[in-house]
Amino acid sequence: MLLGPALALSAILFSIGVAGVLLRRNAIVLFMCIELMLNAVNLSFVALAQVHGLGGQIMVFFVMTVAAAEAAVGLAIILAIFRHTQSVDLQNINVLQG
Amino acid sequence: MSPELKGFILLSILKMLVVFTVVLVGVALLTLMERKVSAWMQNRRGPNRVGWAGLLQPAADGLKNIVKEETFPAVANTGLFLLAPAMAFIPALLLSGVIPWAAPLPISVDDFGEAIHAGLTSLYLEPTGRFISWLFHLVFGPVSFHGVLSGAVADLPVGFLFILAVSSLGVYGIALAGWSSNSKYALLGGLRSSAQMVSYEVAMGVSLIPVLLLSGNVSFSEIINRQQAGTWYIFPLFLSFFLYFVSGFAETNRLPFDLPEAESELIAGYHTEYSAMKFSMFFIAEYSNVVTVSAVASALFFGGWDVPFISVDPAHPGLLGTVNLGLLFTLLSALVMFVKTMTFIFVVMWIRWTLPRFRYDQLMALGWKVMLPMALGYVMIISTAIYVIEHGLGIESARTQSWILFGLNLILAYGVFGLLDRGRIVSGSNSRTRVPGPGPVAGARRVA
Amino acid sequence: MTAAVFYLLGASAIASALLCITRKNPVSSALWLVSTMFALAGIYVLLHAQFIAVFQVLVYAGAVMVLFLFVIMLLNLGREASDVRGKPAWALAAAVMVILGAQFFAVWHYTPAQMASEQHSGAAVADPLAFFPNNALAAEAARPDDAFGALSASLFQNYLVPFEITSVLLLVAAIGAVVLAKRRI
Amino acid sequence: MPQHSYGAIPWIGLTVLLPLLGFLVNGTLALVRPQAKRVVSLVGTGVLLASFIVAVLVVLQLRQETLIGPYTVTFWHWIVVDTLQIDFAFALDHLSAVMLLVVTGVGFLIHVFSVGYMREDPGYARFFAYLNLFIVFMLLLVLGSTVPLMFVGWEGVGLCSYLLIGFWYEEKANADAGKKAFIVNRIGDFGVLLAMFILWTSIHTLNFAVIAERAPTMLEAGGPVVTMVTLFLFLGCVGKSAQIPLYVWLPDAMAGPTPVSALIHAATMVTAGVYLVARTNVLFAMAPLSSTLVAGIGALTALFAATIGLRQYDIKKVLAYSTVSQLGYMFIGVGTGAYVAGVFHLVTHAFFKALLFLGSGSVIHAMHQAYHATHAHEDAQDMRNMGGLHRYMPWTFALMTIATLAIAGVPPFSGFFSKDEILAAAFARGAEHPVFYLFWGMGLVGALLTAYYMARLLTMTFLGDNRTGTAEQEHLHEAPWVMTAPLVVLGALSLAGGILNLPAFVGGHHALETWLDPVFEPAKKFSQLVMPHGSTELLLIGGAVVIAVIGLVAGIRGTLVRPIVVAKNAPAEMGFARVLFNKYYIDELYQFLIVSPIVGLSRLVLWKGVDQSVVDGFFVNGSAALMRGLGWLGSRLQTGQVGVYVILFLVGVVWILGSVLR
Repeated sequence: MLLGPALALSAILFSIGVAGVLLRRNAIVLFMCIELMLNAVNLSFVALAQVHGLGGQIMVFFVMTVAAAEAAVGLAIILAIFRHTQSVDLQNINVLQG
Repeated sequence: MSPELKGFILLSILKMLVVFTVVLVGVALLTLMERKVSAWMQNRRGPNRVGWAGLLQPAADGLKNIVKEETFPAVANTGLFLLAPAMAFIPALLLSGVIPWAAPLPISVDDFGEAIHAGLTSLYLEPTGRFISWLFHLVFGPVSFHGVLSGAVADLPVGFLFILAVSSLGVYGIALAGWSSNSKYALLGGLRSSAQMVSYEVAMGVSLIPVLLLSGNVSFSEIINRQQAGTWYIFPLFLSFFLYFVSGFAETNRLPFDLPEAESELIAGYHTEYSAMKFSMFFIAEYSNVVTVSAVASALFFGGWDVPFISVDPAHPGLLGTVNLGLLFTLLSALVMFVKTMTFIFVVMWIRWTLPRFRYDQLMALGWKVMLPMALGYVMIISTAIYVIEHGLGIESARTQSWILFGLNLILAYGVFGLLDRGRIVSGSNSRTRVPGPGPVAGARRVA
Repeated sequence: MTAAVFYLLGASAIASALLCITRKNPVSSALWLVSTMFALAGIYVLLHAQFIAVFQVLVYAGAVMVLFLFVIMLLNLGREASDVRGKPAWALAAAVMVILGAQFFAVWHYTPAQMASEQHSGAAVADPLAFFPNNALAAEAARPDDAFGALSASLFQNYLVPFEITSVLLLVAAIGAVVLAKRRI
Repeated sequence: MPQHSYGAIPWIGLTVLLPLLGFLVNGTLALVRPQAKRVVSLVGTGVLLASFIVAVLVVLQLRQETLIGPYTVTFWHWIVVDTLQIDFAFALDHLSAVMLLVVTGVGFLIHVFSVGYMREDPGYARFFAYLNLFIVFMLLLVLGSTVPLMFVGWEGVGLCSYLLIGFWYEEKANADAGKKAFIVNRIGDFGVLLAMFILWTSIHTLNFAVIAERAPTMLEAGGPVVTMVTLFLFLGCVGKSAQIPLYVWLPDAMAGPTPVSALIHAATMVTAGVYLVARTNVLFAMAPLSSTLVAGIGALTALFAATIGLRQYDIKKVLAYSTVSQLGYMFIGVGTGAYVAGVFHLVTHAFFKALLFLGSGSVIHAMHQAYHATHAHEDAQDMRNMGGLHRYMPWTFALMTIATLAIAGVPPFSGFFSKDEILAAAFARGAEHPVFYLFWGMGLVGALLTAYYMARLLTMTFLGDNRTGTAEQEHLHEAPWVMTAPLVVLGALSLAGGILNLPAFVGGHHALETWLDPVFEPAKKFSQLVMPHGSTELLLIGGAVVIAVIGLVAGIRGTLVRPIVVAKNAPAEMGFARVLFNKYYIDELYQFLIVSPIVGLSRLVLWKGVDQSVVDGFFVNGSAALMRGLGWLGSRLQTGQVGVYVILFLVGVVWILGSVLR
């Protein structure tokens, strides 16, 4: 079963992902931290699927798909930004300043 | 730990030892075979100095690689530089663990110590047998196994999906090797390989969907059983096989898709900076991948260990008869599997020494604009055809279904090859010079 | 034994994740993330989700992370100064981790038994598995030989529309990525 | 039991389908090949002829049937909501049969006339498309088995009326006249809708037959509900049939081509109101107050419009006011309870008024061609420019004379019988309610005026000396046969239309009354009308005839004695004549009382006040200003640094999670 430990692990991994987002300035690493968080969520889905039925596992499929789409588009954006600024450092990406 | 579980673990370890030994030794011998085949094709003799007909050449090469000096590039990322060969090597070998190399063997043993004792006694090794039996008991305690032993090290329920998943990891080794070497050539090789393998992985995965559709399962044992009951899938899914095999070339970085290595452009691509045993680990990985691709092709499309015309299922009698599973049959089936796999390995080598290398943009265009759409279209056609045959025509027999699909495949293959070829290869490479026409202009247009 | 393997994999996942966010080299970070994903794939197998495990390896490790690695290599990152922020950021990250972790641990108390009894208006439920309506499917999923069938049936019947929408999303993402990467913006 | 076959009755849908087909063909041609006039003429008139033949067959079959009550032909379920189920169905009874014949028959004749009249018009195909469409809607109105379906026809004819009034839309006056007709009619339609709603809530049906069945039992006779329903229905009739106070659109509607005036604004559409009252006769019979109001409005309109007609110079305007006046007579009839008389007058009026309009059309055609030949820009419709036309157009003159005698009520022409019956009925009702004597008196005066202005029209147009101009005289001639032939047919009908319902004293036996009896049977339970007999009857008839003759003679003499000045030199009218010439300044009054206040209110309060200052100023610009202010505040948070956003986001997440978890 391992439901409780799996959820705990998921919580820890998610927190680590969040911490990573706060800690890094590299846009690509930031993306990876987001992937880590998504993985953590997937883990809780799979863990709960044991109790609640296959819906959880199906949801993981969808999360994976969305993650793949997000990675593709996100990385393409980063490539485009890199062409502009020759950097993927978030501190150099602030044209959205209000 | 129950005796049954212990027996399972023990037998699995045995299988592992056998399979990995055979694969590693086989891979070593494949280097020799490659050189022999190339020599044969170029009308040479090939290696013939070490051992009889050069049979010990691989051993000599291995020895040389082990004792050679390990070189490190000056500003390489050391950790990743060391990690890369292992990351190429491990997934490649991991794959051989899930392929069914032989027919499943029914075993019913209550005590392995006793069984070994009995076996050795029959060979007149009475004291040795008793000693081994005693040792066995001392180490393992009671060990037993009742049931059918799979021909694979691990017969996973996820089957060839595991192959797809793990083979996609091979790219890490190559990409890391390219990046960590801190060399332009290596980096280019690494970049090329990661793009190429990710691209062709898609086509490969999609090309295997028709197999899944037809067998209704992904596990190797079930797919082989279906092929025994019906026909080998090469007949109903011929185009699928073609697509898979072409993608396989790209996945293993073999010619005509060996852009990541590309001696003449990138020196040796990602492993330019590698020497000695680390270099040979990349080599082993590559040959091991060739073995895997060939074995998977024979398992999915040529019935795996299935001996032609002989059936193990009384419900579907073979042309030459029906046999019971047993040690003899298992050995026979292993031989058959070996022959099939070797045939494909030979084809791989044959093609290497026949076709020239693609240009990189051609390679990507082929992957995304030809292979993938073709595979997707094929999935749609086959699924529609299966639905029509099963629900529209109401045909239940697997054999009849297969032959109808075979007919469909013939038509499709004619169209596809006609389209791909455009009068270049199938109709003969010299056909363009023989085009009847008013002059060179018309001929040029035809070539374009 | 399952529990032991789980804790081993879990520890490896946490360690890899921590290394992932602290390594200054993006390539190392990516590889540690791959390691985390492998550990998670192992955990999925333990949680009776073999297919999710395979797809985890196939999609995340085999495709998404390769893409990350590819981009990192293409931009030739990681050869310059570290991108890890300074001390205040560390403190902040640690604080957020602790707070969020604490909050999630509060959620962790929602065991199946507690959830079942809450849904059942307070009465204690002996076997939570018997209570949940989709229990039959869960049992189906636990049987390794037919897991694929049950999963696909669910995916292509109950979740057909989301599935199709996801495919459209993928198509849009593919086109978007091509357009973004191709043009000079 | 052998299945009873209803002969041609089930084919009744063809009468609508054929004109619809004609509309589609002609409409397509109008868009694709407007110059294909031959095809358009054949299709446009052919479908009407076919429709008329089908109608005749249907009515012949109806004569043989014995069943009382409408024959319903259902095509499909149209609106189905809960218990409300409205079928797309046609109901054929004796009343709708009469209307069916009138619409298709007179319609056919007018179509034929239009072939000649509109020959030179570039919008020829469009014109016939509209005419065919009008017939479709008119038949829907007549045959619809339910109020909503009838209302579709009701609105449809309004639409066609709008399209045809503004047929020559290049001139603003014509387009304005169309809009005026449309808008004024909306007021009446509003009444019909309200009546429909009340009917549904009170007796849960909108089917005419079921209404007639249920109303006597489910509604209180003379009660508020039935009075309200009938008043609202009558509001619709007032709009559609141009009664006081909503008559103003009809004279303006003369801006359309003359065949349109004949078909829509004289013979068919404007009588829809009379038809509606007759159709819902049970309801009106149950509401004496409403009936009295109907008769009163009718009488007032009959007299009022006739006075205006006295001093008009535009030949079509005279006929327009005459139509308003005659419609008033019909309402006196149906308001009095003499439904048969009302419908009878409707039919005869369709004949002679169509004839009058078409004859005037013929005259205008000739005048127009004469002016066109000499490139003069005079008014071809002004009677002051005519005179002595009997020399050039003897056929038209003869037929117009018949029509004038018919409308004036001279025996044995058709108008005599119908108008006389209405007046007799009003007189008879006077025994119950003395106010009906007043209506009778007004009708009588109206009849005198009618005879006068019709004689004036005839005299000014055809007698005396010609005032068109010396150069133009030689271009004046009779219209082609395609225009004259329908006139001859209509002339015959105007002459002999009376035999439809010949009274007993001349040897008839009230054929129409017998025919319509099943329809009006239920109404008789509520208001029995005892018609005068013997000497009273003869006295009334004699009086009416004398009045008509006096009016005619006075009209001819009064017009002949005074010299008439050509329109462009005419002096301004003086005294009361000026009031009449300007139609009692009613349009100006409406402009002053209704239109200007609404325009002023809209302009000053709604536009400048509400829209510009409140909506635009406060809500739109104000909210924009508010958002700009808030946005300025919010933009301080936009550092452009992702890290800052992440921190803010996380603070939010932690906060929300904390608040959820407690």
